[in-house]
Amino acid sequence: MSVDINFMVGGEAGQGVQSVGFILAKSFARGGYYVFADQDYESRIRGGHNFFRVRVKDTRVEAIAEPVDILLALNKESIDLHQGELAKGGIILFDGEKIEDISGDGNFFSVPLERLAEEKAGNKLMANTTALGAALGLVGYDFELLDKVLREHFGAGEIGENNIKAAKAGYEYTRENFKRDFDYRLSPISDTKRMLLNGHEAVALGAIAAGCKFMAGYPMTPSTSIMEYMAAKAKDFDLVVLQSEDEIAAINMIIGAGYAGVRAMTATSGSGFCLMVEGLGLAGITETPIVIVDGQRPGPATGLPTRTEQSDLEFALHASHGEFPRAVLAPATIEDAFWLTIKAFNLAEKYQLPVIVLTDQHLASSYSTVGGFDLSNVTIDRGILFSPEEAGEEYKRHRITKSGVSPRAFPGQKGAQVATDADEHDEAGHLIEDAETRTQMVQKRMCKLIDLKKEIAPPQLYGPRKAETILIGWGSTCGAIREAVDILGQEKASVNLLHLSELWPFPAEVVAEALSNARTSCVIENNATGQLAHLIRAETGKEVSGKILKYDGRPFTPAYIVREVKKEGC
Amino acid sequence: MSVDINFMVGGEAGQGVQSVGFILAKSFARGGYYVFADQDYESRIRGGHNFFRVRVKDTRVEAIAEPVDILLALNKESIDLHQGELAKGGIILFDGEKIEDISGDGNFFSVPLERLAEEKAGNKLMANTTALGAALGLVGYDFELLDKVLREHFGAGEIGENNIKAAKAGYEYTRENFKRDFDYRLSPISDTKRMLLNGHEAVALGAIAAGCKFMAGYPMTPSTSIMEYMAAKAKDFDLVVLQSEDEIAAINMIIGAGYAGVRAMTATSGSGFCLMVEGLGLAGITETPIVIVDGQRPGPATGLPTRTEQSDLEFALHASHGEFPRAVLAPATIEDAFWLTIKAFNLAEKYQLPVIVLTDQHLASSYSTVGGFDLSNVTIDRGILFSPEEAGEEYKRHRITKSGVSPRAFPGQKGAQVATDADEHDEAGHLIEDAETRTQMVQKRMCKLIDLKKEIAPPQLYGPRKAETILIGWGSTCGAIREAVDILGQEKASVNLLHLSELWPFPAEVVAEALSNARTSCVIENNATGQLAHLIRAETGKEVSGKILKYDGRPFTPAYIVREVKKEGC
Amino acid sequence: MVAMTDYAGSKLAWCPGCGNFGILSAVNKALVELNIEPHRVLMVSGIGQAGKLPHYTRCNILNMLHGRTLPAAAGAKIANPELIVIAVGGDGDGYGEGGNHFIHAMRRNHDITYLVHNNQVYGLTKGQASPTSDLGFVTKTTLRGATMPLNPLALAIACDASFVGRGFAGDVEHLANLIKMGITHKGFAFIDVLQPCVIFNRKNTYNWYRERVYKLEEETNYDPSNKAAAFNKAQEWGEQIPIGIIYRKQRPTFEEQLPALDKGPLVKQKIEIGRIEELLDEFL
Amino acid sequence: MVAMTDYAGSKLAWCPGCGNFGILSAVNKALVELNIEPHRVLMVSGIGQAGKLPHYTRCNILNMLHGRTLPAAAGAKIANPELIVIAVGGDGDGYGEGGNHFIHAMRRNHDITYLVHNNQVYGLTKGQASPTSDLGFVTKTTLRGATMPLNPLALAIACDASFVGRGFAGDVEHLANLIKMGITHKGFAFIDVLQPCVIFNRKNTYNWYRERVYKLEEETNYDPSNKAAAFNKAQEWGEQIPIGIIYRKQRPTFEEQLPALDKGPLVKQKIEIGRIEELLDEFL
Ligand SMILES: Cc1ncc(C[n+]2csc(CCOP(=O)(O)OP(=O)(O)O)c2C)c(N)n1
Ligand SMILES: Cc1ncc(C[n+]2csc(CCOP(=O)(O)OP(=O)(O)O)c2C)c(N)n1
Ligand code: SF4
Ligand code: SF4
Ligand SMILES: [Mg+2]
Ligand SMILES: [Mg+2]
Repeated sequence: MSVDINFMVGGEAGQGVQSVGFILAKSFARGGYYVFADQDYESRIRGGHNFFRVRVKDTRVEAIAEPVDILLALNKESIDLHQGELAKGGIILFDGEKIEDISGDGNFFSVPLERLAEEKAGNKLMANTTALGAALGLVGYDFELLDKVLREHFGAGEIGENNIKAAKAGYEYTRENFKRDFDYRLSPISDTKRMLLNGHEAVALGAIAAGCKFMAGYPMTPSTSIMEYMAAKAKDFDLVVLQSEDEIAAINMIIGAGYAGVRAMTATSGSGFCLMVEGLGLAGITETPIVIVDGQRPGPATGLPTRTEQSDLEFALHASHGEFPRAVLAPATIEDAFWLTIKAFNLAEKYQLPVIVLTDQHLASSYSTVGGFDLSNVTIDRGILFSPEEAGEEYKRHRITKSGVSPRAFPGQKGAQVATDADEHDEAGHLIEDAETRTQMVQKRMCKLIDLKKEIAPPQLYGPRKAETILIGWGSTCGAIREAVDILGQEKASVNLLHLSELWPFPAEVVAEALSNARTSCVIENNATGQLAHLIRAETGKEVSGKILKYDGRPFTPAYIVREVKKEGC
Repeated sequence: MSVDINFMVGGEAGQGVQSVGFILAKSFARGGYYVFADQDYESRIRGGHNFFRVRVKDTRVEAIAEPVDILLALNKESIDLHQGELAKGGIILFDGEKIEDISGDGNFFSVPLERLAEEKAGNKLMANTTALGAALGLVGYDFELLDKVLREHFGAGEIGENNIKAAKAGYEYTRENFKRDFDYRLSPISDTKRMLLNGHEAVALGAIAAGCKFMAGYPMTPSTSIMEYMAAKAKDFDLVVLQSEDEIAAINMIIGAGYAGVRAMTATSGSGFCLMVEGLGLAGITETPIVIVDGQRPGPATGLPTRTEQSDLEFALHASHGEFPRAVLAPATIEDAFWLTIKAFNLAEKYQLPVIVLTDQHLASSYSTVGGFDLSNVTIDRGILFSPEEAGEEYKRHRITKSGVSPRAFPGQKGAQVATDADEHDEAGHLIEDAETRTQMVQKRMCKLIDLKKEIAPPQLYGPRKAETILIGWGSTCGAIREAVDILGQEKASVNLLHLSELWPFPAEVVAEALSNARTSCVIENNATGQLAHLIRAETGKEVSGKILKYDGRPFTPAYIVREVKKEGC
Repeated sequence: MVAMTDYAGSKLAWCPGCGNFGILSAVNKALVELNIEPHRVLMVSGIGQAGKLPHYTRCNILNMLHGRTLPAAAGAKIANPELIVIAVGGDGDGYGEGGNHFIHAMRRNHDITYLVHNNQVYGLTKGQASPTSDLGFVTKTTLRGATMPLNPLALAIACDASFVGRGFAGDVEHLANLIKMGITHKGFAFIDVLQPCVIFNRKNTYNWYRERVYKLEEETNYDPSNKAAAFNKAQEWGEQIPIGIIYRKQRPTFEEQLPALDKGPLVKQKIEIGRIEELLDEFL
Repeated sequence: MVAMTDYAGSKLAWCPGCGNFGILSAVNKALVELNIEPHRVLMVSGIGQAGKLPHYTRCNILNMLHGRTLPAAAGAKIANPELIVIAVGGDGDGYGEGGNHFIHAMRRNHDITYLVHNNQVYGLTKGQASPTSDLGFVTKTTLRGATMPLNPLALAIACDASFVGRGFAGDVEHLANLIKMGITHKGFAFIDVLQPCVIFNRKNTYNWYRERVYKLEEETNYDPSNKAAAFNKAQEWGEQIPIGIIYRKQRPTFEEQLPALDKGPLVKQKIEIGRIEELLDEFL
């Protein structure tokens, strides 16, 4: 029998939903399970309603699933809001001494959470940890694993000890009281070590692995986490992380650092990215390598600050006035986020241009178990460097070459004046007015796209090599669509998936061919206009036959996609 | 015999090239001629090389032409640089006492400009006015007309009088000395009054006519002229013109004013527009009417500050994160600039969204004779307004309606709380977190595109209704392409033009049909990537067969287009 | 008569105990005591916890982008000077993202009131350092402590803001009074409000502030019209923190220097197309 | 020994008589007198007439966007603190478009020198008012006269800039000296330079400045370490305009507080992939 069980922790902001959810996920990961977890929270610090879903499987999992098997309701609202999402026979674990008037669907398992926390840990605020213990007790999980995770999370001191007591109380309560009512068991299955991390942790790790030494940014959900992770590691890894006065400063700071020869990045979300687009063009004309992470969220403007969307694709492709080459990558999975971030730095330096990494709130804050990153696969390619001692020739920062790439020197080296300009300039970097030089310089820059395009990995087909219907997605929706393809395949539908995570330069040929092979096609996008569909048509002339679009700020689930694919009849 | 004669005034910045050229153009316009004039100048205040071309015809003219008939060379460099552009038998008018070592092509007519200016006007700096007089003397034009224009330009005082003396000296000199060498005559042909104005004056006039009462902007070539024109009229026309600290302030100021119920605009160029894109999205989500003029110039970044390009099209279409409706207009001619600016304000208020007007340096600073604007054709459509006294119901700024347009109330009215938010909000304008409201609000906003699209005038065909080759252009290139079509037509080529000046929502059906009717098609764009071609493919699936692209910062001439069309074989 | 109930707005989303509640009370109290009907007031706010304030009242609301309150407030005031325009934002919003607008709006002296909820931290984004975080303040982005803070009052005086005040969210009475003076002041009235954030700022707490604040009104020989004295006063931080009016100077507002407004608010002026003819003629 | 010829750059595009020539001479003179080789210098400039200066020297050049000199200068300095970083821009560039960076760069105290060519007008865009245009200065965008100017020195002192000076383009000797002190100063050295624009500013001419400027060094009892005195001094404008060092204070630079730089410039540090293993393990 295979395991696939969904936990949901619900409560208000400030009740510790996030840490309960995370510890739950971590405990299962430690027991050899595959885990995928996502977070849903409001743009407020206390109150409101948040939830954290943890899906536990004994095989690879890359998406959340719909019916909830066990709901840990830290308040009444969580019951009211999520009762309807329960699987048949689904369980609601709640504090019957605090929450009254319970009715409706679900097997209600009441645990005196606050009282136990108060009694055993001397702090009723630890009721959430008690709930955590209760949940694990219910499925008979190994308490030792939880004990360890709690110790790591809360520290070895008193707080840690008390949390363990609180958890233990809940654990024992459910073991004793509900043994007979609930006999589903989840035991650790192996001691395989897998990492549990979220998408923005993966980006930050990728950046550090790529040798990024300078990060400047301005806080903005969901990308603040990248800056915070890197700041935490700054001392140990010789990074500089600077919280700037605004996003304009951030991008111009990394341009200064990139020009000076250091791998540099910034991370923001749509609003902040808007403020960076003039700098983006500056990186374009000065041929300065920089990496920008745009963690997308629903727009326009402030939109829904803590939710997810994929609506900055066309903006990222065309942002900034004038024309210059750029690369746009959109990690499909948490693993991808690590590798594509490294690739972003390599492309930026090799082709001396800005690279945009499009993530989104869903990818940023979802956790998944990852086998590990084989660091021997990490390559650092800084592109062609010029060293004045060896070259012995006059240095020209923007020398015209066949590939369009000019050898880079860094300021500070004797024998090389490194000059560049936001104005159109000559090879030496001085501003010009004449038509010929202008034309040459535009061509020099644009022709970098030829080689750059060869670096783009072709999008991969998932599912059968040939199918009647091809689904097309990009970025963070990958896991959900793949699972939908699996489900549809089991139902004997002829469906496959072409998923793009390297979007610009656009792999037009592969996409066109894949489209030709299918009878119907359908994009699946977390936006309202079908931006990938528009791009596909612009680049291949082909119109997809269907669009499954979602723009309510919530991520896709496999089941949602399956339903929509059936409905669309594609 | 038809008249078609090209003057060019060349000299360095500070020598008065601009005023000589303008007065020349004005004098001919006053004599009943059609005039088209353009300017070429560097990004500096003194020195370098500038020129001003004035084409004079007895029939409608909307583009510059290539060979120069009469070159007024205010310095030696002008001869060196432009000798090669002279028509057969073309004339160079210069000061032989200052410029020596003359050789090469051209009929050299030396006039002691500085000496005459010194002798007759007591100021050798007026040599440029002397050159002006000399040029008009050469073609035997009516001095009275020049006299009047000079008086208007320099005022009735001493400076005016001296300029007239300087001009007179030049006029008489050429009349006396070159009567026999040059017998081409240009006399006033009628006293039909035509306006002579440039593209940004037309935009500013359009804005004032449309009832724009507030303009905020930050200086940026080529759009500063709009702000300066409006500032000059502020007192008389009850406008407020505010030079802000930066472009971010400018757009947010007009959002404040637009929200408060006043027609408001800003004007900038690419760099400044970059800084406005976050505000653009804010206007989108708050449904605030605003008009933004982006006077394009070569990018990226600072690029070529005083030159022309059409490279912000795709950026304008996709600028700002998230999705919201907008309109993008790109005046094709100076007349168009007036009417489309008015339309921009009407669309902005009727659909409560941002409207972007794309001009460029070429349109902005080229002058042309215009028959006049029939003000009885001006309509002011402020869209649906809500008046609390009459409506007697609770006011909701973002009420969901079938058309997506909610009646507008302005703050300050008793009985209507006017609330809106950069965050996603409910009908009343208060921020929300739930999926349903979000979905409804996105749909409400996006569905405005349905009616908005109906407002877009279909692009007009120029030339034969059916032709083998269809040329496709947008914005300021219209005049040059039309003339190219005429020339090709005379040469019996089967060519016509589909020219777009209302670009978004995109008139896909008309474009698709026009493309279907032709064997080959070719876009003509002042950019390097063929942005319109990309847009056409995205919107119609059709790929144009050719692209004539120019990105050296200089405008197209009809002859250039003719040559390229023949070369491309399209 | 306007009453507090006239200003009751939508459900609050601040944390229990947050200093913002005090500011909200003070704002409403000031408006009620000045007997200003809600529809005459426009509140323009930024993004952040502070920026939510207008939604909790019942006046007109323009909730802007992060950092962009002041330009929009100025634009709206120019469009309709009859509106009482109050701009509201956080310290990150106003002194970080919006710093440039801040100094220029003061210089131009728009006739608006500007309240900055200065909790010395980024609240809504969960606790990063703000431009006013105390030197050495440790956050997730400043693990080795925040750099030298900005001194908003000194900055305002350097920009010759025509009204510079500081209030404390823990003293609603005093703050309401200050806001009343700000609203009735002709010109840019800037009020920095010390606002405890009970979640992310465990240093500058109610107690911390309470132990330090003292009222300038009670200092007999303090003269807020003396710029030099005001600048010195603005340097006080640490043991002693002055609240009240730090600096005040009468100078022409931006709006009163606009001839276009002589005929009344722009929003009420008719669009007269006919008169454009004059302009067209100039091009003949 | 470094000589003036080492700094000779490309053809100049300023107007004859422009104050920028004096500034250029002073910059080169300062660098030569400090015996700094051009390759050790990075000049970061904005867009405007002032922004062209670096092209007329021979050091490394990063000519940025309008208003964005300071962030890039800071980024480059952090990447390679061995560079002598000089930021150059106009008054519009630095106090208008770049105002926010200005106040925050001073607050953080990056170890760079910042020269503002203050011609009190927008030169390159042909004569609009700038944030420092004198009150009432008439331009095509301010037909009724410019609004209250910004006082950059007062602003700098309010931000506790660690070195605040003013020079005059008409006194190359004095200016070169000031620049030398700025370059050798550890921390943010801000120098506002009075720069006649002979084309668009017919008010603040060489003569106008000459009649007014006086050297603070010659005032025996002026103490630039006294903040209050400096603030008062910064108010002087009109009849008497002080030049020289207005304010100076030693405080830690941003860069020296970065532990990552202890091992040398970032640009020279190796990328050690191996060590990442430690980080990955934390997620197990
Ligand atoms: C352009 C932009 N950058 C960043 C953000 C994210 N953001 C939202 S609120 C905030 C800071 C809040 O701090 P503050 O202004 O002090 O307000 P508080 O929450 O403390 O009241 C930030 C950085 C944004 N919405 N827009
Ligand atoms: C974002 C942006 N806005 C506007 C401009 C246009 N612009 C170029 S230089 C300049 C102002 C120049 O004034 P200042 O900085 O004082 O320099 P100066 O020419 O007087 O030395 C402006 C507004 C620009 N290049 N970029
Ligand atoms: S996080 Fe701080 S500022 Fe925000 S509501 Fe809570 S207590 Fe107030
Ligand atoms: S316009 Fe003024 S600032 Fe610019 S170069 Fe000429 S004199 Fe100098
Ligand atoms: Mg704050
Ligand atoms: Mg200037």
